[in-house]
Amino acid sequence: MSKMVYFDRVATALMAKEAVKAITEFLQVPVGNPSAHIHSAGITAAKYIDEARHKVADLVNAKDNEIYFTSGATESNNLAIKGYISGKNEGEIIISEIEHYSILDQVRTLSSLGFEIKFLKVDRFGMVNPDDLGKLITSKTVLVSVMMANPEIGTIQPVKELAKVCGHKGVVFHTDATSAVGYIPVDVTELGVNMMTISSQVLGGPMGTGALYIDKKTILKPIFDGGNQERGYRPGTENVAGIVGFGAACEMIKTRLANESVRLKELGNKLWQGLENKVEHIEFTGHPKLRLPGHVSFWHKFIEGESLLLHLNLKNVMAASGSSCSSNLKGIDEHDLRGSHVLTAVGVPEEYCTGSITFSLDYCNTVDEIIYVLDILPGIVERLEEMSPVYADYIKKREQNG
Amino acid sequence: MSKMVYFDRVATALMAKEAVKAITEFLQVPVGNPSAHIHSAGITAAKYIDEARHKVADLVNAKDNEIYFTSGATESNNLAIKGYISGKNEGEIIISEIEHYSILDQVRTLSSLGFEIKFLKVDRFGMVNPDDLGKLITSKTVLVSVMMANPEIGTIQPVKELAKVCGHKGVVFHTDATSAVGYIPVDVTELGVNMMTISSQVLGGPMGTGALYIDKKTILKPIFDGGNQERGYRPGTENVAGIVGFGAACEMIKTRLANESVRLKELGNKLWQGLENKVEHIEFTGHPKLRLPGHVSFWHKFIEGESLLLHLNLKNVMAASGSSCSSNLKGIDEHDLRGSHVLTAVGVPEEYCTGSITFSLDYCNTVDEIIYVLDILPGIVERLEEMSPVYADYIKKREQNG
Amino acid sequence: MGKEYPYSEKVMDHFMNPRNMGEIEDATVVADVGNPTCGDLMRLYLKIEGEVIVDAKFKTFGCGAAIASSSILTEMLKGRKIKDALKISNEAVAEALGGLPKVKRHCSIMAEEALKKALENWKEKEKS
Amino acid sequence: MGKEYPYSEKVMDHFMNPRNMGEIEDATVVADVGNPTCGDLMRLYLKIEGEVIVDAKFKTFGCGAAIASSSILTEMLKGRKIKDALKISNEAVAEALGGLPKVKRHCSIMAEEALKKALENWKEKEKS
Ligand SMILES: Cc1ncc(COP(=O)(O)O)c(C=O)c1O
Ligand SMILES: Cc1ncc(COP(=O)(O)O)c(C=O)c1O
Repeated sequence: MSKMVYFDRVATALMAKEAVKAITEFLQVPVGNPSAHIHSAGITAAKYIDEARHKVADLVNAKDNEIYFTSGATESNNLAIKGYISGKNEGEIIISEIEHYSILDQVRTLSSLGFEIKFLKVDRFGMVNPDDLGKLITSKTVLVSVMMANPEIGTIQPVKELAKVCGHKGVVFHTDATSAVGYIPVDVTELGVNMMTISSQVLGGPMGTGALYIDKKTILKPIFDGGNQERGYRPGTENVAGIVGFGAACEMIKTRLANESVRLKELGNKLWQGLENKVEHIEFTGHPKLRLPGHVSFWHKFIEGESLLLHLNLKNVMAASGSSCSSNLKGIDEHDLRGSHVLTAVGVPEEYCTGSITFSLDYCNTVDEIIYVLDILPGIVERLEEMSPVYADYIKKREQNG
Repeated sequence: MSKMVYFDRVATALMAKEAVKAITEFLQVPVGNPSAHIHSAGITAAKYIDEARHKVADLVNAKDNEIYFTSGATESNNLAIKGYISGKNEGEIIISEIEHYSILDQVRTLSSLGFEIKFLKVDRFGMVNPDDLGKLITSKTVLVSVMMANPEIGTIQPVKELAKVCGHKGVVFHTDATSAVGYIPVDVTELGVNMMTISSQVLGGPMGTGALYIDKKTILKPIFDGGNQERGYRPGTENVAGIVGFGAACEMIKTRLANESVRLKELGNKLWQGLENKVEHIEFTGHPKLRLPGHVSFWHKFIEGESLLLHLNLKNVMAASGSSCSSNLKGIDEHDLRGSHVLTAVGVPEEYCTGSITFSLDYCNTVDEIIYVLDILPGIVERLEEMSPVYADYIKKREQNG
Repeated sequence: MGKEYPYSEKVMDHFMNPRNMGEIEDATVVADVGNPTCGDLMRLYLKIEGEVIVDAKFKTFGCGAAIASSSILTEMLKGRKIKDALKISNEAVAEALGGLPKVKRHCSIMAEEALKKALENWKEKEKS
Repeated sequence: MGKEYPYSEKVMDHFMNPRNMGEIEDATVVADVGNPTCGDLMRLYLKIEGEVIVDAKFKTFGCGAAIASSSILTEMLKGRKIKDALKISNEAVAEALGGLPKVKRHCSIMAEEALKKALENWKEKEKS
């Protein structure tokens, strides 16, 4: 394929043309600082932000004034936890064991500051159990955070039930919906969450922008000191162009979501079945049904993930090893290479935990691309199996056993 | 004038066409997440960031790996102070009394956490004295932060001398160069600062991106927990489009800076002299010579600033009351309207501290615009004087005294 | 002309074309009120005949909202009976302007205070 | 074809076209080394005659850098005297590849370890 086949939406979707258009047009408008409330150039910038805010709110059925723009999901997650915990000195925090580093590393720090951290376990499909959450919560629990969908293994959590458990016990509930909003319908009111992280780039907006939904009952402190932007929750001049693109992508997704999630599901199923039929020795990860549409993840018993990805890339197919951190080639030392805690949590043996493959599809992807990938993959796998001492041992053993 | 006359660069310069072009072109390139180091789409994004980093570094004569991208000056200032203080429990911090809120509000918080805060005084021109700094530093001093140029009154501080004082005493020195980089030549190596905040939007790049220069001796902790981006100092997927525009603006400015600062200085002088000749009862603020080129700031004894700005805006001239916070019309209550601590510090009477005017010019501005503003301003002033009870009293008194 | 304004159309209109701006040479009462938060100062002139405010003028040093509040207040006062004028609240002033930004509510309060002060001054004067 | 690669040209070349991949049926020694950080496993086959490595092959389960390190190591070994082979360091392996990302240095270390282990095995064998 001469065209790039892009299967890495969970890391970043290719930008939606609607978002590109909105930003490109915005860049032609001479605007000032949105906090310059006195002059037209500033007010114009502020209006762009207000419009985008409305579009983001609309996608998740929030009120406009419950949406706070940030520089992305990492910041939203940090604002949710640090912002809520700020001023408290102790208490219990519960998170699932498969959270993103931007949640996981925070609670590690909090644990050293005197908070007790409890981990909500997942089953082999990566699914948490609301009953387990009910049992973990005590009178000391201050905050629960469980992601809506896992980017690496695709599993979608029962967020509504989790929020209900928290609601009953009067505990604030945050969900990191980075990999969910734009993929599946998300309605904050129906879900009953108190805070929710939203990412722009996963739904076709630009990278480096995002939002935190915060309901009116939940009070935070900002992470940054400074101006009054985002009603004081997020000081600093806004990334206006980014926000405009984020809004445009939300608007686009909203109209297409219903159809797209069906279409993506079909594509995903086709890919899954094709892999099952054509490639031996693979194990799928995540929940077989309750998963992101168009998301297929697996590991191969005898092949390391990166080398598979490199070969795919040589054939113009871009996919990911579940977490981009585990393929962090620019780290300072080996400590920056982290095996996936998500795979470990669902029971994948340690040595494969840098080796899983995630295909995550997008509204740009077509059935031809699925066919193409299913065409080239067996050859790549064969080549790497031939190179693998583990595979050689397996064959020898199989021959010995007749 | 039918064209907008934009005199509010210290809040945000109009975007340079080079930055608009770079972003527009970048948006046409299909890129992935720059942390997806395995596939071409990710690597391409990372290369864009590297190139921009080089351009930013080049503008301030830093090494590429001393530049850390952030979401803007507020975050850079927070990273510099919070990141450096993190893990310490006490000590003295020295800042000037005319810092931006993103510095000032931080030290207020730190003061409640057990740090001692000392304020470096400014003279009536808004200038600090390096000798005073030498006297303030003790063995307990951990950090000094003094801005390079004040956006409200234009005064440029003797940063090199301040850095030298800190260097001798072994104290880390940060400078908020938001309003300086791109306006005047800035060379971190020659200045000898340890950390420096750089903003994109003041030099013609997009809003919502910035950088912190950190020399190799100075070790910080990140504010956010999460991934390994920006060598671990700033987790979170990068605002790639914003960074690309920031880089392009730096590259443009670098070639034009020498000529532009001369040209802006001349325009600024023309405006200053024109005001002096044509408008009675005004007082200029800031240093008459050691100030940002093209920056003219003043207050009027009998007229409130906002109403002057509103009239200017009606005639298509966009200018600012020194700090955009003091014109925060979207605040939640009156506490969000803050009089300017900068004006107070240079001795402007309290009642005028929401009323100063800052004209800050840009490479887009022309001499015709200066002439236009000097043309319309006397009429506006007269109209407002006529409405002013304070002016009426003044006239009465003058008449009584003959 | 810029396209976007920080205030509602009504506020902008009163700011640009303030009604009853100026002094009343033979005013019955004059009242000064000021709000240090904002450096505002409002001077209200009333001419009262019998129980009726027959003329009202103002001079104001202040922001757009302060000028507009002053202007609309004088409009509301002209021809009004004292006892009705006493019922004019800051909310009524703000409402008449089509609303004010939250942070500018003190401007309408200043208008109410100027009115109250002027009428108190008048009562004092009547008594003596 | 994608345009940008995560590794140097040389690494990519050795990854795509690994030299001496496979088994030596009548190898003098075989050594397995692995690095749990990365789930890598390298198996090195050497055929030694007198003091000279006459053939070297490998099988590797691992990332691009691990495969490339294995490949270039076997190239460096073929026809080399044992005492010279012993001098091959991980730095030499990485250098021969035109450099490796810092986080992937353990791959060249793995190559060195495989070599050392194979030669130790050989010494043991010679002794016995
Ligand atoms: C579930 C989840 N949360 C948060 C993040 C952080 O997003 P960002 O890097 O855009 O800040 C990611 C990114 O991969 C993610 O997958
Ligand atoms: C001197 C100075 N520092 C920091 C900032 C904060 O910049 P930003 O709002 O882009 O984060 C400003 C903004 O006005 C400023 O003038």
